[in-house]
Amino acid sequence: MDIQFSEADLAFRDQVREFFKEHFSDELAARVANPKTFRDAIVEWQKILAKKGWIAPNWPVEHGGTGWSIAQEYFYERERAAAGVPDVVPFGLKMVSQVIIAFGNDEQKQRFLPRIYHSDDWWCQGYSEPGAGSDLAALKTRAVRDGDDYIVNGAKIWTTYAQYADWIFCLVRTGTEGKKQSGISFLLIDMKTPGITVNKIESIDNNHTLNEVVFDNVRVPVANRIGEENKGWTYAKVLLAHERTAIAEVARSGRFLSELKAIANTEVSGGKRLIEDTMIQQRLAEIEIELMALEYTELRVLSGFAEGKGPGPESSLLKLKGTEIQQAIQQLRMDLAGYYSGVLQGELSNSELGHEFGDRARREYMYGRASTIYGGSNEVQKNITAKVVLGL
Amino acid sequence: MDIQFSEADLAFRDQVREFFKEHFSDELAARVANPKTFRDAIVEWQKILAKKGWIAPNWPVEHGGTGWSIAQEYFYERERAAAGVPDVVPFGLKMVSQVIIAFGNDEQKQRFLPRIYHSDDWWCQGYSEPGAGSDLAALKTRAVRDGDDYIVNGAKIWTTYAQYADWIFCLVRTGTEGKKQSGISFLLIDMKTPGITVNKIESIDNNHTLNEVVFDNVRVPVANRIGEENKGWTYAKVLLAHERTAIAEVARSGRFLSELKAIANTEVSGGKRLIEDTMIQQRLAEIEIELMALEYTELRVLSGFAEGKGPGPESSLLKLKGTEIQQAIQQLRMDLAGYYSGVLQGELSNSELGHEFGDRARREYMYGRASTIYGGSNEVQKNITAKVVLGL
Amino acid sequence: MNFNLSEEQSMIKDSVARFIADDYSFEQRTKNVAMEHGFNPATWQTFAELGWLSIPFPSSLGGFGGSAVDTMVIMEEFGKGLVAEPYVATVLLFGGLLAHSGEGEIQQELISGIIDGSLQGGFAYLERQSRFELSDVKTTAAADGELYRLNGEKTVVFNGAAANKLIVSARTAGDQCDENGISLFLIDTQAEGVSVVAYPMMDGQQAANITLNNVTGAQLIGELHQGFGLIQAVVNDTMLALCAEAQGIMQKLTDTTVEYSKTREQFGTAIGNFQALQHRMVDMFVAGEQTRSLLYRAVCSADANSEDALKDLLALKVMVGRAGKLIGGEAIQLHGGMGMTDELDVGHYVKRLMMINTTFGDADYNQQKFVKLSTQLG
Amino acid sequence: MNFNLSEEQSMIKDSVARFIADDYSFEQRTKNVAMEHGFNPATWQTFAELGWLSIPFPSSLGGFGGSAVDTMVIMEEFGKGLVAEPYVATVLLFGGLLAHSGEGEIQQELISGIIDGSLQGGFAYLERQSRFELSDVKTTAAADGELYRLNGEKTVVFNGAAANKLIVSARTAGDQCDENGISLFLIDTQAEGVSVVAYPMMDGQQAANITLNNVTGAQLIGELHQGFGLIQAVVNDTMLALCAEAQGIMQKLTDTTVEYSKTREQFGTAIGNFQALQHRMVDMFVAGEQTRSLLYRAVCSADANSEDALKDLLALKVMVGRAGKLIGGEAIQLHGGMGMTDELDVGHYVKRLMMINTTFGDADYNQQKFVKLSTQLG
Repeated sequence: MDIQFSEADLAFRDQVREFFKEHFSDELAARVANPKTFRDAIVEWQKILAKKGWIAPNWPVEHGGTGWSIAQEYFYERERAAAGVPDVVPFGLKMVSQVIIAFGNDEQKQRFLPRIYHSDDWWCQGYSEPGAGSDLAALKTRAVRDGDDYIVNGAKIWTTYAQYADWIFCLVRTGTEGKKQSGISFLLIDMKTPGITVNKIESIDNNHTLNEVVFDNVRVPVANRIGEENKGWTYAKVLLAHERTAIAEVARSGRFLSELKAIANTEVSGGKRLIEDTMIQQRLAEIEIELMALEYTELRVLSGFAEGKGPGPESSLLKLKGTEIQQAIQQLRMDLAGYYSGVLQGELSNSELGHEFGDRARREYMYGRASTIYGGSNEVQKNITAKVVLGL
Repeated sequence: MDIQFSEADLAFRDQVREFFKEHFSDELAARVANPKTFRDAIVEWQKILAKKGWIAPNWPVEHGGTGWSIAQEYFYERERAAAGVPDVVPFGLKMVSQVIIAFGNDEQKQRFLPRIYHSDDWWCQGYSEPGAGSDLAALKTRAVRDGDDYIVNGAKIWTTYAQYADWIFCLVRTGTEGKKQSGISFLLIDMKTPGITVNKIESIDNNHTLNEVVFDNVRVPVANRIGEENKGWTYAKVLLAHERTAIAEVARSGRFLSELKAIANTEVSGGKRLIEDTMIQQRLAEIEIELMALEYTELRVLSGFAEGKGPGPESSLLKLKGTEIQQAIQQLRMDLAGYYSGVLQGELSNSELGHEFGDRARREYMYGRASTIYGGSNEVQKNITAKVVLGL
Repeated sequence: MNFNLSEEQSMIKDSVARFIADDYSFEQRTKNVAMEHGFNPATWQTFAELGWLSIPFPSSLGGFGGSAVDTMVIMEEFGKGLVAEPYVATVLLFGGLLAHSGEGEIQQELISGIIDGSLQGGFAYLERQSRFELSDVKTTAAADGELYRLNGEKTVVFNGAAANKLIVSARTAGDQCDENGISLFLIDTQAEGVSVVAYPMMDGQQAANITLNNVTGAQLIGELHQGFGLIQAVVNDTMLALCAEAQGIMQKLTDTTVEYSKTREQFGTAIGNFQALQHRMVDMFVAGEQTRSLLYRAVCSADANSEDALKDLLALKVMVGRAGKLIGGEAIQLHGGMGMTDELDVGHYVKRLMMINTTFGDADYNQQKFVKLSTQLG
Repeated sequence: MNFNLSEEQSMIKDSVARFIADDYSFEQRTKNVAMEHGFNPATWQTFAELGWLSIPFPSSLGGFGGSAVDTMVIMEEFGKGLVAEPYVATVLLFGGLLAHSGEGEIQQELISGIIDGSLQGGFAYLERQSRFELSDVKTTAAADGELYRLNGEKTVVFNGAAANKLIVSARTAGDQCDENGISLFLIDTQAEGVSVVAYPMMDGQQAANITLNNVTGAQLIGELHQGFGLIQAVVNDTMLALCAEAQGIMQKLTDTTVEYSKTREQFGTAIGNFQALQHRMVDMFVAGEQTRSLLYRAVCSADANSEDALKDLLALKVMVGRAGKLIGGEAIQLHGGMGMTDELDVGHYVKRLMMINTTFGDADYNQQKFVKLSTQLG
């Protein structure tokens, strides 16, 4: 048992740090952070990463993966978070691509993977439905065979960035017999197909991230189905465990915690810095201690992966604790912002408003409520853990 | 809406304060606090209260009740707690007596009530069984009719002070048809009847409070049954709500909190008083604020009683919050005692040990674990509240 | 000792509840909030007609002469209806400062304007560095004949853009954080040198940054240098009223969540049948009832002028913050994805609750003030 | 980077686990605790024979030369078995101080006595007023030829009655709470002027108050006035070992509770089927796993001599305290009435966990120390 890193690993760390410093400019960072310029900016950044060859670390090397060791992966994520570099949009690069690689046919791989790699297509995820949230397998969107096509009818909801998407990967019902998990197929659908409507959902952070996607007699070639008909649940399930692990956002929370310390070092109350307030100190410490633990929980998961184990009991734990920590950070940022946590800054500049982080605190806090709901709500994670891990 | 008290109420408060000061001596207090002398001392004190006429405030006046107003009852409890005067042992004076008064026949009233009033009989409660804890109605102790007697077989558990008891009131099964709540009868059993064995249970506070009471062909006259056969659950249920309210121990927690403040004012760490430690301050404040709220929750319950309402939704709440607050106080007393919280003082005097409150902290903490288990566990209270109050 | 409303109080309560049921649906409220200053002038006029704008003012100033209980009653119902109109800024803060400062001509005139609905006001007490410290005041006032000249910047002035008049705290003596040497001044928002940058807050209400650049004609309200006591008195009254509003919100959120859980089906049953969720909704209920108990405690001791009034109030404000976080968080969580949408009312109630937590200091801040009273330290 | 045990470590782990399964049932442990000094000398001798008493000592002193991971492995298993024998007092504290203080004749002799099981020791570091401050020392030492004369009172000296020798912290210079000016002295518990008042602790182990009345013949251990650094080093090592023990206890309590919930029936079903209880047992599991992660973090950084070693250790100790309260509290609660009885092992595990929380400062205390490292303040 040790956490020693090799010289090569440490050299890699420095290389990553240098790369981010050189290529992720403040100007680009600002465009990524602004909801209005986010789409183009993140694509621009992802193309830079693709050029570097770092866009899809976990893919097989033959498709462009990096073949990194666990230590390299760990350092990459840590440096990325420390530099404030955003994660890639996951739906293409981390989600549907995994399913295509594992279960798609050669034609599908050749058709979709390069465009995902180069961010030529923007993907979104069609899982949840109005009546099927935590109970995902209760989904009702129907796909009925008609020659070489399926005719799809139904609606997907909470679809992040559907307004930008070229493609959506969907779970649809193709059979009604047996358990509700059987009879589900995994389809890739071109968002430009006639019959698709995207309805904006304004969320409580006053941003437009979420959508409803309605399918009205949408024709989808059977060739766009991944794997076998009615086996889609099996393919999707693999993603869910990986999604749980990703949602933990351990490295990002580390960066955010540093930001909070910096804020507490600057903001004053009654002429004293907030960092001198014992209650603020203890709240920071409580978060930091949980996060220090979670960093090692994540390493334990990673080292389990390295030994060929799938996501074990620690992955639900990562989701549960990771999201709790995120929300504690969001709450503390709100509290540090005081009255300014309530401000909708709109077009006002920081200097016009007279404040720097209140609006962001509010946006992150409000949107952050979703983290314990999506990716399998935390209640569902506890049910799973009780059953699978504790045998209850 | 107001909390103004009349001059008469305030005069009553002073009278109560004076009475406790005069009659509850430090010497008596010490004997009550010592498990070895507790029994005789509490009986001695209860006889003083009986002489004063204050032993059974809630009984009907014709049986010796005081007929106090809500304000008088409130002040009596507050002054009692503030003076460190223990509550009466509830099993006779607050529990079985209520059932006898409400559902007993005249003969039973004349036979039992005066002896309860004067603490001539010590009572204990035979509800829980090894297989029926939170699921009280699942009890299995059988009473089979044999002429003018019942023959009782079975076992009761967690019976507080059974080792001192002259009488036990029991729920026993007399019928097996229908719902498990029907078929239960309420019996009064003389502990000297042949066939009764009391087995000591040493509890985690290293004291002897709890017992198992085993019934082996115990003959109980039918005349000792309260009310109708198979209707015992109805009678017992009335007690449960009152028990919940009593377990909250709001006034006692107020006194204990004052003790903690006094301790924190005296104990030092690194040459500074613990009361100057912000974390201790905040823990004290959190408890005090919850307790301030609960005092008014209790007043709301009392004023509901005064208007003829039974224990409403606030009574489960009293039990839930009351026990949480007690445990927070117990935990803090442990933490204030530091290393001494682990000491089993035994026969050592405070000066030999060099410490004053560690042993008590431990005893109260350990025994206090029971408060969220007995009287209907807090989980059961939440089930009840969800169903009855929230309609779930 | 009783916890019942008087007949008059029950009438106020019913009147507000009826207005909300009939004329203040969530859809209507959404329209009101979208109006120029974040509220509907016609609705405000209705408030005036129903007499609600007069409730806290003494009868000598033309008011209803209401007690803390009366204000509690109206605010709790406002909370349930998520009323966005600037009752707190105009009536409780601006009007409260006037009413507490005397009964002169200015007070008579302005308060009658408040009561008849023609005057909007606000209280500019925050500065960029002040956080929750009401005594941290850098804005200055200098005598200029009988009147004063103001310079400085005030931030997050609730109702600042709609207000015709503002009361501004300014330093007339002492150091930046001294309680002594703060005075209050009445200014006209149309006066030269006053510039206003308005913005919406997350609860739909509006606030503004107010820059004061050699603003002349400011009238002293209350005594010179002694404004802090006045501020404290009015802030405490208002804090109590906000807690009553929060109580209404918490009850509404708990009720809404319980009802939603009875209808939302997952895994073949209403989610309200899941025991883990039941226990959490019980925790919401318990937190709400504990807050209600402290609310009753604080209004009773306010009306009785008890020596514990401030301690009771601080305890209440702390619990409103803590219980509000629990109840607001669970309300969104148990609504699942629906809780994330701005179309549903739940998020809006939660945001108002969060704003109330922050106003006049959050739970942690007020707990530290409570500690000082409770332990007699410092 | 890996989190696997070496072959040697796995052997130690299996060896302790086998001993507990075969020879250290809860009944046997209860008997051991009832013996004169709260443990069984024969069991202690077995530990010696199995080589466990030598693990942390360097090979130059006849030890196994174990790492922090090795100690973790044995202590975690001791935790699972609730081993009451005074490994912490004799081997880790008394032996640790000796091993850290040099390799002279005294160290050679005493450590070989520890390793062969013939010597019991203890470390007298607490005084009535000291609470968790290791530098708060009033006991004095005065030179007396080459040796020293001690006066003072030490309290809660673990293993104090069984110990043949004690190391005592005493002030040789400076003020009462100064870190400088503390020195360590070896005394014989049979020496004149040493009086011992022994008592059991709630975890079954024993402690004693030791009064030192002109005790002569005390030998200086380490450097004069510089004892505090030695104390800190050994206390930190021991704290880490205690946290490993706590980890074993927490896992045992979680496992026991989960198993109990599968068999205990109420309302016609095993209580483990109630979702509210399932979620709470998941919380226990999560708390235990988070603690395990910090334990791995802290042992790795201890063995790597990382600059973060102290910060990692303090974080661990805080979490052991907090997670221990959660897990211990829930373990009793979910066992219901059974959890209240001393016949069941649950309460005993909980009490040991509580003792570990207190030892070397509780969660709140160590969090304040953590803050200083983490925020770089004071």
